[in-house]
Amino acid sequence: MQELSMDAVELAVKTVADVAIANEKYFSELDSAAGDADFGVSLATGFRAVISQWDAIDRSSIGLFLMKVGVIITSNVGGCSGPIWGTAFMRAGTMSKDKTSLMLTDLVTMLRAAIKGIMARGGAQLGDKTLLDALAPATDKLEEWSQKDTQDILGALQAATGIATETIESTRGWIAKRGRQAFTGERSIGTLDPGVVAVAIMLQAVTKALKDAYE
Amino acid sequence: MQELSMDAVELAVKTVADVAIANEKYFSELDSAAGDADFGVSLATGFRAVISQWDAIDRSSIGLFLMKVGVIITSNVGGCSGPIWGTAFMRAGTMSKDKTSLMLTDLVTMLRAAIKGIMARGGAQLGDKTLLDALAPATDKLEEWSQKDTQDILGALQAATGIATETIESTRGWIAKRGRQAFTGERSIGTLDPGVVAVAIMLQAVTKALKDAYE
Amino acid sequence: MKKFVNEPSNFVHEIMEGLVLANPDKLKYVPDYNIIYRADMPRDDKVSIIQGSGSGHEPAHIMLVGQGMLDAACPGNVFAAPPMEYCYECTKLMNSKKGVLHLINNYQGDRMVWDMAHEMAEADGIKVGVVIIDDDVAVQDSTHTVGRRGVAGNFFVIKACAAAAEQGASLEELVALGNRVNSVVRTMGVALTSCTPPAKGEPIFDIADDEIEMGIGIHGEPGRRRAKLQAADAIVDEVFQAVASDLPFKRGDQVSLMINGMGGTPISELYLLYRKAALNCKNSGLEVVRSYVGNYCTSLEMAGFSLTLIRLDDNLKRLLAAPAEIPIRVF
Amino acid sequence: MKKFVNEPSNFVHEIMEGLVLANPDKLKYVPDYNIIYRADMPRDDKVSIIQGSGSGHEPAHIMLVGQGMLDAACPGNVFAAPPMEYCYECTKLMNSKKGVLHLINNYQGDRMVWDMAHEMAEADGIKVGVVIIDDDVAVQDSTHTVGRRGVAGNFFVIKACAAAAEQGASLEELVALGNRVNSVVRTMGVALTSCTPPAKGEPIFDIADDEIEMGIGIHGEPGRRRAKLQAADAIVDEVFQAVASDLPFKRGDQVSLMINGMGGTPISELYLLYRKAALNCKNSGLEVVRSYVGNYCTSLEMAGFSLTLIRLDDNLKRLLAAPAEIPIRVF
Ligand SMILES: Nc1ncnc2c1ncn2[C@@H]1O[C@H](COP(=O)(O)OP(=O)(O)O)[C@@H](O)[C@H]1O
Ligand SMILES: Nc1ncnc2c1ncn2[C@@H]1O[C@H](COP(=O)(O)OP(=O)(O)O)[C@@H](O)[C@H]1O
Ligand SMILES: [Mg+2]
Ligand SMILES: [Mg+2]
Ligand SMILES: [Mg+2]
Ligand SMILES: [Mg+2]
Repeated sequence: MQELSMDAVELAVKTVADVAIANEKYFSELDSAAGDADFGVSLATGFRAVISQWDAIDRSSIGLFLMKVGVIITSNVGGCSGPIWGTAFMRAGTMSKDKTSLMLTDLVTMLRAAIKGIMARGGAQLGDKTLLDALAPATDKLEEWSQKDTQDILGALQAATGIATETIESTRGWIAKRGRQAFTGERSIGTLDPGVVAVAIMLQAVTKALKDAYE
Repeated sequence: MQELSMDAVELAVKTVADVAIANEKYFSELDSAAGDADFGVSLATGFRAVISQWDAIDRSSIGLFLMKVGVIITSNVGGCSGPIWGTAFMRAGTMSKDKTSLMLTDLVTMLRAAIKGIMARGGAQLGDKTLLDALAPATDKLEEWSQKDTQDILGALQAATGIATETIESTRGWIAKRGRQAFTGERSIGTLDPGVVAVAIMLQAVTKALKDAYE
Repeated sequence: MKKFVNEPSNFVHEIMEGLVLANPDKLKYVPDYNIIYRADMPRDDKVSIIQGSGSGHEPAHIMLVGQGMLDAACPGNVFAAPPMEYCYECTKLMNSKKGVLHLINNYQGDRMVWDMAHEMAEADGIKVGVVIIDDDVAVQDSTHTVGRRGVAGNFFVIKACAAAAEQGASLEELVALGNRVNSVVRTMGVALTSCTPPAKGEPIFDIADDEIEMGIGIHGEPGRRRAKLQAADAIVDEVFQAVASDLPFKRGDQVSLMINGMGGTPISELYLLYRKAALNCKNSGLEVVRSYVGNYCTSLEMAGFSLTLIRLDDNLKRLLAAPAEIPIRVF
Repeated sequence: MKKFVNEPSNFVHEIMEGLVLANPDKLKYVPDYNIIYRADMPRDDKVSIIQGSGSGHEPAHIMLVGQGMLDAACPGNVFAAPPMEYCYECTKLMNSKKGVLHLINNYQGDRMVWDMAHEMAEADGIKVGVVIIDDDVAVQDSTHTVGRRGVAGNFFVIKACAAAAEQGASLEELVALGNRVNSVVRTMGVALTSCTPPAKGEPIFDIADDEIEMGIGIHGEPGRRRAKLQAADAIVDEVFQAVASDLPFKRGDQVSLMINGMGGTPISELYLLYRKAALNCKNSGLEVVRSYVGNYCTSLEMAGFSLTLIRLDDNLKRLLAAPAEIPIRVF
């Protein structure tokens, strides 16, 4: 598979939403280890709003579709997650405004823009133990694959998922420097970052859904 | 033993005080089954005050001694217990104002006066599941013995203790009609009345103390 | 025991010390008799109004001492009426030519100690008036028992009598007013948890995670029955029904509605409960002209609430709206 | 979960409904954006003052809307900053020629949503001023993190700015004032228990019967360390020391002292804690000219307290004493 169609993007977003909604309790649970136990509720609220407006979302381009998803999230979710996830979708959308299909290189450009947007919005750096620490290495991996001749999106996603999944445990020993968990200082060491876990699980689910549909 | 001296009365009151103080937790525990868990604290507070003023209490007659004990309790204890126990000691004291020793018949007169005083103060009847339901049958038993020729105070006390002890369990199935437990209505059925238990344990202890000292 | 306490036997004294430290100009304190009183009272042109029940119901009654409310309070230990002597000394301290009004919550212990103090004060030539407060509909009244308890409705009796007293009412008028207020106020309470008296160190009763106590008093004594935990609205419905049908309150009545917290329930939940109670008032044709949401009469740190309705007339509305200033305040 | 709730997702809405039902003349409510606002605002001759953080801190912030305090509040879900749109709509609704002041508690989420709303409102031509509140000394500040949290000290920033706004201060003056108040206020909190967000249905953290959390925030997030439960006075000593040494407060300073309850601690215990804190002030040569004891900024039903000190000058004393009227009231 060398291109993602509008349908494929829809499937990916829908899968992300399903993961958020299905894991509401679990993600809040993770956030109660050193945070304030609302991450699951926030994500689920946002993606429930997306689903409830699903059919009405503009599909004239992938970018417009993603931007609208970002707006819905920003409008309905507070905490850190609303601005961060909203910004991410909006920035990714901006980079694909007039596209109706995506190559692997497009995907990389979009994710780079999302990462930059998140950093600008929330001031986090890599290593602060946030979802960036899953998203950034996964994007690196996609970029690596985009430089191959095959342009194999599913293969690249598979590889990105693997690296993101590894960050769940590899960031456990870090100290949180952003979000509510940062206030506990050293006590955040040894806990999983809920954002990292969410990104990894979403990547796993999206890869599987695309494989099931297109392979 | 046919007479109680001032020393014996002192020993009896001291023993009652010791029981109240030693059972502070237990008596409050009993009061938490259907009441407000303060009976032990109230009694212990009162008798601790008595003990702390012990040496200064007027001993020119048994009656004056008991009246002063009643005043100390009334001044230091609230709830139902302050007025009830204070009234009881004061009334018993009034009936023995100029006595320096007590016959069994004196004891009966004093206890009858105490019972009447408690009833006037708190409006309880026999059968309301209060300490009266231990005190009244015990007094009846003393009266029975006072009509014998022997005038055996220790024997009479022994018998009164026996009957009071039986009331602990025999009143368990009753419904409380006075004191905080009365508000729970039917739910007081099956619980022990703290006042009944206290009277019985105190009678046991007083009888033993007098036996140990004078037999 | 998860509480902020030092030596449990100092609990009540330390609270009173904190209270006077926080209100150095307005309140005075007599440690020997647990008396908190207004620094500017007594005055011979105003009836003095005093109260003393067990502690553990804060802000009732010591934190209700102030202009337009109580002139003095003399609490006993946690959940125990004060010793008679405290009541007597408090009456003497607040003696006024116009008289002293005893507002007594209807409990055996309170009744007895205030009775005794009353007798002694009258023997001293002090004019004493008495109002007994018994607003709790959870208790089945009978001629034989001591009758209904006085609970959160107490606030309205104090407020109305104190406002009238500031306006110069006589002792006889205040007794009549207090009795009238008491006759139109009804309350019932519910607990989610027990409370822990410091001297006991453990909860008074055990209760499962899915159980509540319906019809509780304010001393941690169990209620009239144990029930299953339900949605908040369903709990309000049951309590509202019991309270509203007791007077009974009638379509067209003007009322005040109070949701009183038991000490451990946050004000967020109290407003959530208020919402359903206010809707029920609307549906029953009761017009709420003044609302009260907060902790007025508590059971230590118990999680729970009580619902109070009081039927108002123009005079009562005026008295409830009169200015007052007490230690519990926001600013 | 032992709480008075219906459907957890309706928790915040039902509280707001209760609040406007209890204050029908004074407050209005926009359900779509969780906005509670003064019925008599905005006015072009007064800067509007608004705030919106997570819910679960009641009475902060919705119950602080009223004359002399906030003009509007737009809370998010429990412990989650409101969506950007709520902040933007609230700013537009309270638009005044003199400008709109955003009082923002220093949390990542709050900062981001208010930043975004600020940008959008300014694009619409609305004049916006910003004050960030960060009074919590329990958080070790660093240039890299978002910094200290805004906790109970928030009350003093609102009160001072709102009093000045009623007196006609300009937006620029209010920003300067708010920053100055924030610079002299310090807080630290302690928890005996965790709290239970309705949507989670379970306590956020487990804590043993003989443990406390020192240096907590107001979102049930763990504190800076777990400690053994001690006598109340010893706990006050540790908290007082951390707060007083931070500004630092100095011998001769005039201060206000606040003991703020976390939602589940009864006012009796708060006064017991106040007692020791006031004695410590005396010993340290700090003169307490105004005291605050009660629930100002809570964590749902958490048992705990925070201690706040603020250094006063004549202007601040005047502003704190200015009249104000909000839903949380006694009478
Ligand atoms: N500044 C930030 N930049 C990127 N991600 C962040 C930032 N702050 C928090 N996060 C991510 O968001 C997650 C927490 O989100 P959420 O619980 O909604 O926010 P809050 O901490 O305000 O309660 C964290 O696990 C982390 O991965
Ligand atoms: N009116 C009464 N007359 C006699 N005894 C009483 C009366 N009321 C209560 N008691 C006794 O006192 C005991 C409870 O005392 P206490 O706990 O001090 O009072 P309260 O019920 O006010 O908390 C009861 O167990 C009962 O035996
Ligand atoms: Mg969170
Ligand atoms: Mg009792
Ligand atoms: Mg009692
Ligand atoms: Mg949050």
